[in-house]
Amino acid sequence: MFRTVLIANRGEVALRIQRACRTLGLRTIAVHSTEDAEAPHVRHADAAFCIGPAPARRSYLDQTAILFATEVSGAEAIHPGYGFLSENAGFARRVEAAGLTFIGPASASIATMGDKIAARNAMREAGISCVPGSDGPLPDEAAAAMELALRIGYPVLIKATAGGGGRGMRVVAGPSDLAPALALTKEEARQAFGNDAVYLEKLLEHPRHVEIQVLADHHGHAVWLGSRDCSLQRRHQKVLEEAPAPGIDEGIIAEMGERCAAACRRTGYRGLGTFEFLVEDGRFYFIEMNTRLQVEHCVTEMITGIDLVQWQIRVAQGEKLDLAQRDIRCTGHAFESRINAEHPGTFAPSPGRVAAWDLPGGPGVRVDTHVSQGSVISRHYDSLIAKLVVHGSTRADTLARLQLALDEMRVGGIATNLDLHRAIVRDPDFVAGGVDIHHLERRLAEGGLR
Amino acid sequence: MIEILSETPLATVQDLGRFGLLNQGVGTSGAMDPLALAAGNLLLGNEADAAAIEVQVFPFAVRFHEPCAFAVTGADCAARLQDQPVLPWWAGQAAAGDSLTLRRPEGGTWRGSRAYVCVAGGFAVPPVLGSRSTQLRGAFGGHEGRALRQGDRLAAGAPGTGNRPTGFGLVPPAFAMPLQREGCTAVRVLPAAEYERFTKAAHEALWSAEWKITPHSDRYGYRLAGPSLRPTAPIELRSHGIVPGVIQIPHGGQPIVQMRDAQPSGGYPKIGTVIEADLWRLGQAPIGSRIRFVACTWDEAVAAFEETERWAARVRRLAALHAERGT
Amino acid sequence: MTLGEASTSLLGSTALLFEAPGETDLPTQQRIWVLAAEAETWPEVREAVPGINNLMIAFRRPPAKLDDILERLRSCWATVAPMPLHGRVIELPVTYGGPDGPHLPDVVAHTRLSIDDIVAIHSEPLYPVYALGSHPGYCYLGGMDPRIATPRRKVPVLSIPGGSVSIGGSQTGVSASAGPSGWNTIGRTSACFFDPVRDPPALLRPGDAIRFRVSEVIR
Amino acid sequence: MPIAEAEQIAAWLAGTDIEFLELRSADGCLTLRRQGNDVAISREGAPAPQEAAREITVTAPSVGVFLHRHPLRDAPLVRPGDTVPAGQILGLLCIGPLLLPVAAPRAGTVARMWAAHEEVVGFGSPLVELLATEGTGDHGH
Repeated sequence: MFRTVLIANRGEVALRIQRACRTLGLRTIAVHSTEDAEAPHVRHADAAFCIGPAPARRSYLDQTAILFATEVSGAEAIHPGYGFLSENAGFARRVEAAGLTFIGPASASIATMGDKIAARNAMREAGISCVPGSDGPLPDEAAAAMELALRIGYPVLIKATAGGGGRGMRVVAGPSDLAPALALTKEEARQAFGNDAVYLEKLLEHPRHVEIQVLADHHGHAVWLGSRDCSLQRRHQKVLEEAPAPGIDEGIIAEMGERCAAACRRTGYRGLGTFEFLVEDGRFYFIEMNTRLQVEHCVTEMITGIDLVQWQIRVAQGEKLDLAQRDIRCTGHAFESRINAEHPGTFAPSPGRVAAWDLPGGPGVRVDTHVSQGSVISRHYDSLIAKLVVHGSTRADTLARLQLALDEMRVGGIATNLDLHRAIVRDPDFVAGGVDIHHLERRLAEGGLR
Repeated sequence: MIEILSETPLATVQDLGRFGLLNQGVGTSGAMDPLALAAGNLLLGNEADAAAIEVQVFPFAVRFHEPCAFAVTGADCAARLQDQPVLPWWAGQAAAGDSLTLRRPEGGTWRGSRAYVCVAGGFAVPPVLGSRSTQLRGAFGGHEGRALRQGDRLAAGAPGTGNRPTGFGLVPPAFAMPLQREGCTAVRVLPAAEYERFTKAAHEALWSAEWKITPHSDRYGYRLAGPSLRPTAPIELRSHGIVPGVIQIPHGGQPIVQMRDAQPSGGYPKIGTVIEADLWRLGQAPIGSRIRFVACTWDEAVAAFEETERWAARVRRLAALHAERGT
Repeated sequence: MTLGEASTSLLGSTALLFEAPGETDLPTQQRIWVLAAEAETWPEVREAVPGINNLMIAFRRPPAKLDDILERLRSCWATVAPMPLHGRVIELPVTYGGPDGPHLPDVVAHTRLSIDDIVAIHSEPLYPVYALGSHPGYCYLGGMDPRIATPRRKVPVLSIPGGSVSIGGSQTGVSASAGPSGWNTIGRTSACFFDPVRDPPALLRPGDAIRFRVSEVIR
Repeated sequence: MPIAEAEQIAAWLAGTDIEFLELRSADGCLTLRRQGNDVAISREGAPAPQEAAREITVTAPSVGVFLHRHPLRDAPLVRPGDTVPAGQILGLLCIGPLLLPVAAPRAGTVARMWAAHEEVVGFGSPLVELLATEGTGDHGH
């Protein structure tokens, strides 16, 4: 049992974790870069340590600096949040080796799920289907790849084993492009990840991104907490999420949810996790598992009424999950708009001082943010400045609340994507529900959503 | 190559000891302060049990004939590399021709009696029967099975400038894991077979007296001076295996604590045994200083053993973290 | 035959000592050797070291719970049969008395026997090697005639040479190398009892036997 | 500047009308003067120093507990007023069992200790104020 948690992160998620710790009576230790000396996660923590200069590589990503801060602060557990070191198996292993609690799964689980091929194999063993493709790294002979691609059917996707988040992928439309694309992707992967293993996958043409949230304890219990739809993406970055995923038969979701929970029990997974799927024509294809708290966890919290971060910490403390699957009821609908400091046309980050900051309110409105008037948005970190989360009884009601909330929100001094969100929530296809993962980019390419 | 410059006697090459040969009559040998030896090695990225020089008579000096990373741990002996001070429990980098000098340990906040000079890769003396420690009685192991002499030359396992940082150190375990009673170094003791055959007065004296470490104390054993401990009746024992830490009471009634070079068998009555986790405290207690014995339970002894293991693991982990980031 | 209960005691957190009941005799010692061989197969045991009528069990690390190992020792002792004797016999020529046997007069004084009687009694038996210990290659021998038993010296001698034949209490032994001793040195022999490059390094092992041949008596 | 380079410049100079050339850098001053067909090269140390001392705040390289003295020593590593060479250890940062040095980046005089003994500090915390004396090189002419 730990009493003091070091939060190895910044921004809204650091505040979110602090809140969860407080509700459990735990002490919080903040770490920060010189740039974040005045940040709210620093001000609100029980103790705070500056661990390095502004670049994340030398502060929030510096494992030595964070572990040194843990030593000096006497923290017994580390919460990595999302991003930064949250899915770094080596870091988790070091935390374990130090006799500390890593608030997340065991490092071995992170390592397995971080290896795309190992993850696919683990899922297949658990009865969860994956996108058709090579069931391992492609052999060096181009002929074998050609044969496989033909069997899967073009278009196909080449993916680096060590890649992720859209990095290390290439679409191949037909047989004549395969060999050069393969060579190029391998070379890129070797340079970017130091590992040139690639695999092949069928490219789904109109898939949706649907994910299942799971929560597992150390005692072999695991539950799933509904679905989320995160199809609205730009360059593989999620822009707006909702829960539950609209227009998918509840029975299918429940079946997938059960399989995900069963996979957790089977693999001894513990903590929060997300199984991400591509869904096309009612079929679920596993793509990857996120072994951490996710940005969009809030929409699940809204529909289930469960404090996910608090539970994540409680199971890390060894507590038994006293939630049975039948206790988990999803009510209503929830959306999350990720408000970023970025230029509307170019999507380039827009750092600077926040001159004006008016937040929306009203029933079912929740804003998770670390920003306030006068805050300075740093160019060193990601551009997320707020998560606008709304909850309502039906998708239509909730969407109306989201439209209103987005209209109420005012940010001055920096550019934001608020207008993009305002346009999205009025987009007829989005309003209808069930758009695919290419929808947003397609609309933007058409010059829509302006 | 590292050359011994001083004429000071009794410095030996030691590691953490030679185990598994008690039944061949071979005692364990090894560092009198195994924590200091392990710490010096871990500072340099060596295995914890790499061979080092144990220095117990000062001043002591060596010359590096090639660049080499080194560490000095144990007693604070105001080490100097050429004319530059080297902090206690510290790793440094020597250039070819540099001499390292250790002076007699003085007061300060903790007075030790033995210092360890560790080098990158450990001293490359040949292992004998699984260890590089010097077996003085058997005249094997270490450097030619004997104490070091002026002019001896020893090779470091990994000389050079390396890519591991030096110029950092450790908090000595005397501070990380202090154990004192009424101003004296204390060591925890488990009662041994003949404990009950001593008088009540002997029991009281054992736990309450200050025991002075007499000049007849060395790597073989510490002869202590204090109240006379008497058995209720004369005890004659058959020979049996013994280990470092056993407190024997010969006829005179003055305890002898077996240390690292102790023979592996004996027949004097045993009143208790200093637990393994506290032998380093005794190994550093200077002649003339006073110690106290503290009764402990098996569970406490196990916990103390694990505490020293955790300490060493923490040193290894943090030194590696620091080394990884570089300087 | 054994009388009474075996006893166990701690040697700190490093080892424990098992002491067999009864007098020192060869059958008991033969059972100790078997117990040692058995205990050495236990995972927490680094080494089992036979003594005279006893066995030291050195741990790899202090086991969290002792009860289990104590119980194993007791139950194993209850069932072990003596190890059959099939060792080698080594003959050692001894020069008794003189500068190499400085304590022979003390044995005379204690036993009130003549030097010749003592030498005759000492060189008569075949001494089984009961155990090794004290220093590299040193053997504790069983089978000494109790008539020449002499207590250990009150003040140990700082160094006796290798090959010294001595009596301590009811035991006799031969030192394998120079070193301190609390026993009474009565003579000297020469042999290489220990060589670190040999496997095993000690010349003798429990179950072997020694015969002392009188090569000279200096009165 | 290496001699070879100076000679190269001198060779170029010989083919010009330039009578006198002075090159100043942090390393010193190089003077090239035409003497008939030859070019004389002379060099001096760094330019005469500004005598004013420069304040340098030595900051923490890491999180840690700042120590003025080594745990085994009664005396602090340095005291205000001490003159220290570059590289001298001014204090230690204690991180669990580790002790990391806080060294003087250059020669100077210790003006004050910003952080107290055993104070917990973070990266960049001011620890020691040093009055660095510039131009400690030779002042010869």
